[in-house]
Amino acid sequence: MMSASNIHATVEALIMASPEPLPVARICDVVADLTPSKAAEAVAQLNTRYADGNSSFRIRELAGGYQFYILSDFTGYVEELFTRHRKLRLTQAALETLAIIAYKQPTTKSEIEYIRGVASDGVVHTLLERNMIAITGRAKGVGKPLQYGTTEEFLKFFGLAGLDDLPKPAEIEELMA
Amino acid sequence: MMSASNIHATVEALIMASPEPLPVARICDVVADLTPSKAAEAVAQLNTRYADGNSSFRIRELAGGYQFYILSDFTGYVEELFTRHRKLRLTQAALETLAIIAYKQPTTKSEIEYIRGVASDGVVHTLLERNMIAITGRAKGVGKPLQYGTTEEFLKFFGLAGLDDLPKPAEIEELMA
Amino acid sequence: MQETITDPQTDSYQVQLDMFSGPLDLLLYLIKQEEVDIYDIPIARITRQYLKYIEQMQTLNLEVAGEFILMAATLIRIKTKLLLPRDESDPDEMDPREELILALVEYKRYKEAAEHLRDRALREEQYFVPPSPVSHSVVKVDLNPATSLFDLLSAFRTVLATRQRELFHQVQPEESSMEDRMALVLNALSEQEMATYRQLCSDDPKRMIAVVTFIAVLELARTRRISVEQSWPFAEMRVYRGTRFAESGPLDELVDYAGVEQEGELQ
Repeated sequence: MMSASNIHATVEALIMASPEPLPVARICDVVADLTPSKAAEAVAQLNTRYADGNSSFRIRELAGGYQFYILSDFTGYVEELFTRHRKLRLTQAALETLAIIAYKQPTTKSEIEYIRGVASDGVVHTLLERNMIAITGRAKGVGKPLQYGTTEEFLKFFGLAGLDDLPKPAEIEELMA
Repeated sequence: MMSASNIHATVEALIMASPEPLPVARICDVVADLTPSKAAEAVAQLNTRYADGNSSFRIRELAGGYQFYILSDFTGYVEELFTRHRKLRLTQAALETLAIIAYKQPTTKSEIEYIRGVASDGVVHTLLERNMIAITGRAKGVGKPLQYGTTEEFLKFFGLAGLDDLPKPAEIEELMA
Repeated sequence: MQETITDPQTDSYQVQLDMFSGPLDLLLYLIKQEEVDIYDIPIARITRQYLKYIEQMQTLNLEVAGEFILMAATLIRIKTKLLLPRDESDPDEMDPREELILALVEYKRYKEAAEHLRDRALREEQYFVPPSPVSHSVVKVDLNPATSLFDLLSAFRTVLATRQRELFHQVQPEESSMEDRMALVLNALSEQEMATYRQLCSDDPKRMIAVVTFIAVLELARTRRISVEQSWPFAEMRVYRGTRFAESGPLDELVDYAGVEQEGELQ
């Protein structure tokens, strides 16, 4: 027979581990001799403990199950945390374009499109906006098209000390073989 | 100015909300006037409170960040309800190569092959693909070969707080000297 | 020889391959099994055991077998050197085993470090990390790992490969035969005194070429048309003209893939 303190801790662990609101029936399946009313009592006592300790979270009943949630006093901080530090994930199209610019710089949009085989206005624009590439000049020849190259931000993003650190095509083949 | 109790609760909320180990620098970005040492102190006090209240979870340091985890006493119950996606096992070749990179970083492929006595292109490729290692630059000297080092993913996989946390048995200590 | 090698549970070559991550790993296993001192290896005994394993591994993946075979050659070379009378007057003369011992000791350290890492990974599996209680759609957090340099390189390779296929009808060169590779090796040596293994494979980056060239070199060395030197097991292999370099015989008579290990010195 589990002690009351142990039952509380087990109920707490199960609710915390659940990615969805956890139905009380499932808790009772796992913990021997636990009834729904005893489980409810355990949750109430856990919440009292969290309140007494000034914790930032509580357990609530939602959609027929128990779930941890963060008190609204703190959600402002949480939102700030995520908006400030959104990880930059580049799409496949952006990666391809960036790779071509990195290896062929200075290069033009028409060269990029020739290699990729698709129109690339949108993705070049996005890369400019994200400061991964910059306009570096104009090519000679008809129309004097704009030329693009990579930026300091690009190097920083990929952890490169300089463009020389970029693996050479032969090295890429070796790595990927 | 936030009260100490409020700082504790905010730190707790941020760590709990983060789906990845949360670097202390990011906590300090969001909470005004918080220093890394004060954040560490807050985490220590939160853990004391969890222990005093017989809670089933704690906060730990992992890969340079803070993360909640459920005490191993309760993982048995948790696993009855939730199947954890088991981590992929690394082969002996992958482990050896990782060990060499971890203790010698930054290191080159030829150094790895010299120590292992076998070609290691395939295993280096796999480790790069799984984001356990990354290209960190180029070595000086003939051919300027690419250098490799371990990643945050590596620290997470092995449950290490940081590189200082690498196992240091006596025979390996010699390597670090 | 079966009794020393065939473990009923691992009676498959694939498993045997997985057991040893390289020739040094196999040597360490033998040193442990024979209960000998790593700093004073009885080379003759260990070489005998080692060759038994190689025989068992004959049908293995050739690339791996190649490294195991090179080590066999090194062991035989050390064994031969030990049989030669030592120059007592030269205090600097090295123990022929020294390089091998240093390599084994160094490798052993990392093998042990790898064991510690494995333990940490297992311990880490005991931890259960709860999911964030915050709905990710609310905070719009991107759970994917950040883009790495490796992703950039993969993208570059993909775009080039796709485009190349579209732009050119690439004619696949026919796989080189053993005969061609042997002719190429001999040809290279008629123009220069020495060639490295890497140079001999450099005309074609395909993996199979490296394997076929390697066998061609072994075969030519066996018939003394060329001689092979390696300053150290993993150092670059250098190929020179052999004592019977000039003897021209139809190359196809020499070709016998499967026979390389059986007829070679390895018995």
